[in-house]
Amino acid sequence: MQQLWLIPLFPLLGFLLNGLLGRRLSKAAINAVAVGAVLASFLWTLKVLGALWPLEAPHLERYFTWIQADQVRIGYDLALDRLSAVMLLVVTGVGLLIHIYSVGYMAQEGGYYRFFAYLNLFMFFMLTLVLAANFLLLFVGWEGVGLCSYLLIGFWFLKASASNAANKAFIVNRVGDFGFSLAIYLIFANFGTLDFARVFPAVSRQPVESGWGTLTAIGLLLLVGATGKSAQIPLYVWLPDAMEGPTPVSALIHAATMVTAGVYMVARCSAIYLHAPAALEAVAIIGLLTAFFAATIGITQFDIKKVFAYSTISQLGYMFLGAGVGAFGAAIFHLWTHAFFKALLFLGAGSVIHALGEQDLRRMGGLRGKTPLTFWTLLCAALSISGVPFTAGFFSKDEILLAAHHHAPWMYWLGTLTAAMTAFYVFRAIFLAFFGEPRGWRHAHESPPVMTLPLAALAALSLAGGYFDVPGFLAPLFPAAAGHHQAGLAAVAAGAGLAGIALAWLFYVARPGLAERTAARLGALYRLVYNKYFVDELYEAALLRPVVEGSRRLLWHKVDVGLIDGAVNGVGARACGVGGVLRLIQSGNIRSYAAWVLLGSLVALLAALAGGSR
Amino acid sequence: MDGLLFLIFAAIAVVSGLNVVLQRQPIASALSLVAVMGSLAMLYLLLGAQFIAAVQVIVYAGAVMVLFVMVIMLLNAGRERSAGASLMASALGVPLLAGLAAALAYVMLLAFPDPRPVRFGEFREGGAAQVGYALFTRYLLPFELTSVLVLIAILGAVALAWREGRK
Amino acid sequence: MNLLDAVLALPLAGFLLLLALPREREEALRRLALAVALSAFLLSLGLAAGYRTGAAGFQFVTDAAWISQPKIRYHVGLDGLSLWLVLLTTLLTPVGILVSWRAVSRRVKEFYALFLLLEFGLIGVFIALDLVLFYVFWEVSLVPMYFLIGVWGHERRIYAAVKFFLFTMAGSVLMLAGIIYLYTYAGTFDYTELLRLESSGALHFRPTEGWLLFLAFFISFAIKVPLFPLHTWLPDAHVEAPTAGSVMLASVMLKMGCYGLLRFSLPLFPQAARDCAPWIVALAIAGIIYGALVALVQPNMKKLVAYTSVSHLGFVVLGIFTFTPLGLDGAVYQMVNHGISTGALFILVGYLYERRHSLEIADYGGVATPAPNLAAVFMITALASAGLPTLNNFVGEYLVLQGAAQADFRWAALAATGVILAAGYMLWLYQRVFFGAAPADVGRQVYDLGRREWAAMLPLLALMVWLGTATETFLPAIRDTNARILEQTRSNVEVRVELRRPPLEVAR
Amino acid sequence: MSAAGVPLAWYLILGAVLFALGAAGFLFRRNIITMFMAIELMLNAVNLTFVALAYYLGQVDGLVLAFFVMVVAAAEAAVGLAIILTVFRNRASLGIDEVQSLRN
Amino acid sequence: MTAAGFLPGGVEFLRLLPEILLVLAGTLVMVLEGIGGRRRGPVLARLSLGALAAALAAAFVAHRYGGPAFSGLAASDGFATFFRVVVIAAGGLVALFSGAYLRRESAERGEYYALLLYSVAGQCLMASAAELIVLFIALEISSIASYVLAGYLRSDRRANEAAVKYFLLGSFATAFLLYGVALIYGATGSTRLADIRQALAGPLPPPGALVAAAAALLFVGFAFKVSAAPFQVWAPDVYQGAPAPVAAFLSAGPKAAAFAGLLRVFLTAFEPVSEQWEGIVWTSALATMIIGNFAALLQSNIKRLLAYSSIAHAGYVMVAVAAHSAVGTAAAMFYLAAYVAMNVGAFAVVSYFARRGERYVNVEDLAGLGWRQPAAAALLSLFLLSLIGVPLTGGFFGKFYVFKAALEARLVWLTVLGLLNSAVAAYYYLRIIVVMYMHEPGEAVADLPAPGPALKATLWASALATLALGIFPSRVLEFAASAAALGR
Repeated sequence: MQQLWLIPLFPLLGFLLNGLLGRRLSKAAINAVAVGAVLASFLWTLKVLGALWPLEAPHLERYFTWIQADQVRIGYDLALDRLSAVMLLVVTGVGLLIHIYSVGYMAQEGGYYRFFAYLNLFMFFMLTLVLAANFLLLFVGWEGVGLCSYLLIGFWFLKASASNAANKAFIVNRVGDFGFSLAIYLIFANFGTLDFARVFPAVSRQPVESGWGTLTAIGLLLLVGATGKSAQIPLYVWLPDAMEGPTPVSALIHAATMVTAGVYMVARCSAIYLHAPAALEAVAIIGLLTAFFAATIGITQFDIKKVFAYSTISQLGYMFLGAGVGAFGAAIFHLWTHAFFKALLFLGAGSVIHALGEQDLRRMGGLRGKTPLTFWTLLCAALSISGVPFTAGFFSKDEILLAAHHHAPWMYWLGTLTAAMTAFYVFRAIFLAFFGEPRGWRHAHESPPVMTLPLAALAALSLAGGYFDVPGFLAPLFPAAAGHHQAGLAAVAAGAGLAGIALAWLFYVARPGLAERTAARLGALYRLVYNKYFVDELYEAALLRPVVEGSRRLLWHKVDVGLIDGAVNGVGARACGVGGVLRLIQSGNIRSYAAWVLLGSLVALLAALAGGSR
Repeated sequence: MDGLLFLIFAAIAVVSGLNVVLQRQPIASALSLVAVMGSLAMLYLLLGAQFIAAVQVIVYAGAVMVLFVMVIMLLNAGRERSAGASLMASALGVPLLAGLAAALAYVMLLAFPDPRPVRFGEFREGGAAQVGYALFTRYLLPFELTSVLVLIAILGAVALAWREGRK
Repeated sequence: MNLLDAVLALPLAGFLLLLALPREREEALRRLALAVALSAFLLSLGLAAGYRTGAAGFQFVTDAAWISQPKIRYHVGLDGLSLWLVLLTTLLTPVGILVSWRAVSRRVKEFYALFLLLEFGLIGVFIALDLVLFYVFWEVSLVPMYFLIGVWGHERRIYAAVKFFLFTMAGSVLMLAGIIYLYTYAGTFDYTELLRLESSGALHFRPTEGWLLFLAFFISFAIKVPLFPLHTWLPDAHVEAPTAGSVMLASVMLKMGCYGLLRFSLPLFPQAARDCAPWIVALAIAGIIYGALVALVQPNMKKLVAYTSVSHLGFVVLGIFTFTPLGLDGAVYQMVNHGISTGALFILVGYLYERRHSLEIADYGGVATPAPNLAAVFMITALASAGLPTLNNFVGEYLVLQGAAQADFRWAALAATGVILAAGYMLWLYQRVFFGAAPADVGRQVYDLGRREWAAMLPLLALMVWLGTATETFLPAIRDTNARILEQTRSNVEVRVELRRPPLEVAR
Repeated sequence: MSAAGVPLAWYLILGAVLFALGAAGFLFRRNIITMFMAIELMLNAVNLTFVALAYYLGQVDGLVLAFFVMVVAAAEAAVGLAIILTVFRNRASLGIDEVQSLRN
Repeated sequence: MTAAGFLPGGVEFLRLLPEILLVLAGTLVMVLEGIGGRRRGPVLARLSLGALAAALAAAFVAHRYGGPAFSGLAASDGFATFFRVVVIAAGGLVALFSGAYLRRESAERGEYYALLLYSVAGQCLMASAAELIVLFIALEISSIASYVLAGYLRSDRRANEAAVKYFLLGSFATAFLLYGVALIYGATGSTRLADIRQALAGPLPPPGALVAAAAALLFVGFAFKVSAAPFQVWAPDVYQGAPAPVAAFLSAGPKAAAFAGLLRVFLTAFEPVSEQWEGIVWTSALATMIIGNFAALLQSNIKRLLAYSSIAHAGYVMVAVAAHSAVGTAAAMFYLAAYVAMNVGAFAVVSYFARRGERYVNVEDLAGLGWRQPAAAALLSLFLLSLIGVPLTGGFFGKFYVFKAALEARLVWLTVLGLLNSAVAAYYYLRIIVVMYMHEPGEAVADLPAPGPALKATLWASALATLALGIFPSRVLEFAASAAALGR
């Protein structure tokens, strides 16, 4: 027993402490509790890993039964294998840094204790998700992180936009969870268990499904869940809006950890996908499309956080592509590196926003001198995400693209193009923010060290993080990603990244104004992309409004009030009507009464003569 | 002979019965009712029920009808005015009555097909002696009850007709 | 006179006692009512403690002669099905009394008297083991609720009360006919006796007869549940009822219907039940989705919650008619869950009403600012009823849907959409009431939770978490009772569609 | 004196006819007293039936019954007329159609 | 044969003791009325109450010495005892709360009580009659007395009208009854129920048409008295016009007694030819329930409403008759007992509430009664709930037993329709409760004096009976069941 349960427990305690007593605690105390909790679970994680190293076989710990479904036990069971180990490090490590950063970032905010309570709660659920040893517990974490993301996106609940974004996030995720839960039911119905340790062996004993089959169905349903949590087509729409939340939240939840849960889940279920090629293909295609599509939008955005949000979507697409082409190790590898540079990007952006109180790139510019530390760290992240050789991003992206090429060359090419665009829009953001002349801001100041230190740490990781060979580490879990190293392809990909950077330089530093002209020239196309292909509007018109209006006009007014109640009241009215008719008998006139008596007796007489008529 | 008598008195009975119904003048109805009763008394005789026939004339035609006539006079009930009408009665009345009469008559024919004529004097139990004996033996209870009944009738009549003014 | 009789008798005694007391001493009346309700609750805890899971048959049984011919007996007992419902009742009664402490200011005596009478009837319904006795309690519980709605309700209370009474009455007379007709067959009203006859095959109806009997019971239960499309009395009743009334109505009374289905419809008419199952499931699923969609667009908080009940109880009925162990367990568990979380919702809505004197969502907004605790509690409750894992409803819904998936995957697929919508209406409601900037008058009128209000809510919150995480406290009793019920439904029924065994069953 | 009489059924049919006539009077007359007399007519018809049946059965009982009917009729007459009297006092009319204030 | 064989022995007088007592008491009251001075009303009231109590006791004595009386024209058996108790109790309750009403109308005179006692005597006799002509005369005694009672307030136009309608239609229906007696006499040569039964069951049965016609006509006569459709027409007008206590009386005693007669005649004499009349009863039962309940839905006058309700209840009892079985008879008996208790109670409240000249007889006038006179309102609610058929009240078990009997006779549809009817009925009874508790007090309750002791006694007595029959019905039902085996 390694007491894995302590890892999620610390943040939970942090949550309870801050959540229940927070209002009475001092800022310092709150910080101590929140950061301390995460630090504790980080350290405990290291301790456990140290103890279990090299973690050849998964380490399972059963605690107690949660739900006994008929004969099947669904327990609070935690498991640790190399996959979850990687995730643990990301979550606790990056989480720790971001907690520290937040201390500075949120210093001036109201509801301080609430923020950290939520953040801890998130850590708890995220760690549960990662350590869960069965699907239902995984689902608990899955929903839990969704809840925290909801709470944190809506942290500034006085702003309508914030609470809207929060609702959107939760509900869209629910759509994904719908698929996920169905998958769970299907798994249970077919394998009679939800324990990973029992399901996956059972699966791998199945023949590979050529066409449509249960495993494929499960795979696709899981994918639906994944697209929700990891913001893939068609359910990505919530993530850009999620930027309403405080920036550390965007960094932790909507870049580094939660949104990668989908990728983690797909990787976790690799056994299923490998036996359902159709589903796996779907993963790849959705990933690739998302990557490309989001990148195009990223190019046109001006809100710095929105840019990075679309970039996140795009990068997650990369990971799905990786997983989809069978390179699960590469996907997780990219998850790993992405966690560093994307967290860094956001935190950097946060630092900029903190400095200016401004998110619009068009009103920044020339910050390089004012906030040098932020600038340099951001630059590292940008280089890494652009896949500039020997940065972390380079290695992970390279792995994926190679696997993609081996799977289907066109995927490689499209991926590469995306890489170029990625480099372009990231550096576009960098140049717009830090180069050129100040556009509209008076004074800016560098962030306090409590914020810059995490930046530095992350910068180091996003440069060097690639030298930890995640794929190799995960090799025992996944079949070796096919395709040996091809320098050519790698070079092309790297070139694409550099080209993107160069282009960005041309547009936003060398020839300012060229961007506007190009945009003008592109006209309709540009407007289409700038408006995110009107997808939100489409959903609004095609799904939301019909449901709401339909429910109000048709179901409530017509069916409920009109039809059903109408029928009921109709019966009532009819009864009274009958009563009204019957009252007419009572005319008060004796002779008509006599006529009734006569009528009755005659009828009775005849009936009796007829010999009893029933 | 008594067949003829039957026909005559039956005819009288029916005609004056009709008259009871048709007259708009209560007093006229009353008198024709007396006629009905008289003829019925004759038919009772034909059936050998002397005692009943006597009572019919004395009590019924005599006492009861006199009471009626007296009240009619007392309240000088004139020709009835037709205020309002009962659709029910006027519409259904005739067919209903016809139906009733027909049904009952049919039952009688069905139940008593025996063609043997009724002969005067065949039935000798109808004398006062026999009736009286039955009354005071087998039918003692109802006979006693009738006394209560009459008592109630008197009481009721008093209770209703009494005028406070006369106290 | 065992513990169970005591639990039943206590409220009745309290009722009579209250009637005897003078109406002027209102505080004393309240205290007395609370005391009675609490002691009943404590006694009922004894039931939970003394209940032996796995022991066959009913426990705490009393079987005393009542009426000689036809033999109608005072026969009461407890099993895993009734146990938690009884506790639910005894728990929510004191809660309801606390909630009405200030809310009910006029005709206090009558209110609390009727409230205890209601508890008496409800407990009786759940423990009666004689069909006539059951019917008696069924109707007895109807009357006080009718008065609670009609006298202490809001504007359209009379319409609502009468509608409520007539709907239930229309159903229950059919049930009465069914009960008597059954008697003309079996020659007994005794439930256990009937079960014995049924499983020994002594009760064989002609098909149509079986169906009609089943329907006679089913309709009255379906109205009470309420099953779509017989639900329209519910929104009116809820909107007009006083808070405590809504709580008892939603949390306990609606369970009477579900309870009846499990207790009578399934075991006594297994064949007909199985034959009708697809249709009933269709209605249940329709109710789940329909209720959720209509709830989505309600401008009135109570109505919204009422429609969510329609949706949630659809899950219960669905679970029952999957004829799978999971489905039944989930259904029973969901009864309790719904009792807790929806009851809590009504209480919270009641709190809001006491502050703002409006149930219209439009009259609120930004409440979170002046009343953070209220907001937090409401959030937890809303999440519970939206089926968030680690909170109670999730477990029930999971089991129900899992059971449905075992019976027919399409059922689960359709029903699960209700879970999405649940998040929709709950969060949307929450956003409109609590988020945003508080209008001036809201800020002025709305204050945070008081001590008594906390006292009423805390046990419910605790239970939400408890039911959501430590299910093994409650499930075992439910499980083996349901196992028996299912056993009963299999007895001499040729099961047309045997449950689909996993086609890929590998883990042998 | 022994000429062929008529079958018993004729007496009974006569009774039926008179009964119907009485009913007719009750139905068509508008004067309360006349209506009452119509009832008396019906009772007479019944009596005729009783007597005829007594003859048919050769029992005296039928006659006794007829006798009781008469007594009852007399009693009814007394009360009935008293009631009519009160009505007349309050309404100064015997028109039955005026007596329908009680109605829906 | 000598007269000696016919002279009744002492025990035979015992068997008719209740009737005898009542008649004597009635006469005594009448005489005292003549001689007594002022303030004699209450005295006479107490006297008649005492007489009724004595008669109640006498009923049990008569039961103790059960057996035929007066050459088998009457019989004191369990059936008779049951109904004697019911009608005497009904009369007692009415006599109990009439006083206040009559004093208010300044019309408390001996005649009232005398007539009441006579009427009750007649009803008792109806229950014990074993021969048609006795039954007929008993019926007349009860009826004529009640005609007069209906018009007792002679200066009141509504009362007059009620009386004249009741009287004319009553005697009209009586004529049919008599005709029926005549026919069955002609068919079987006897008017004794036992003989008739033998003749009908015997080897050479009389002409079917004649028997059928007789059954039909007799049914008409009784159906009129119990106000079963389509002969219910008189009831609403008469109940509305008659003084409230009298209306209460009419809805209770005569109805119960008429049912006693109906049951006795049809389940002893005509049992052998049941197939010839059960259809009629079935139809009439259904029609009665429907007309009663549905017509009541729209009533605003509470007396009229209760009249329709009493019609509907006649329908329920008729269902039990349609079952024509011992169980059905027992059910009908029980139902009538419960019905009398709750209905008299309800009318008692009405008569208390109506005030002088029956100013307040509309449902709306009761507004707020629940909070001005809680006790009275609560008891009225109890009676109404019992009329609806809510458990733990006599009304519930009444319905329960009736429909149980019906189902055992496989009258499924009649049962279902009947039960649905009772659901409809709930509506108009609830309306009264709604007005009492859920409407704000109106001017009608403003100056309402508290109920007097006599009224209180009546209400509590009826309430206790209603509850007793609803909670511990066994004893009564067992008795009814043992008494129900008619003609066997």
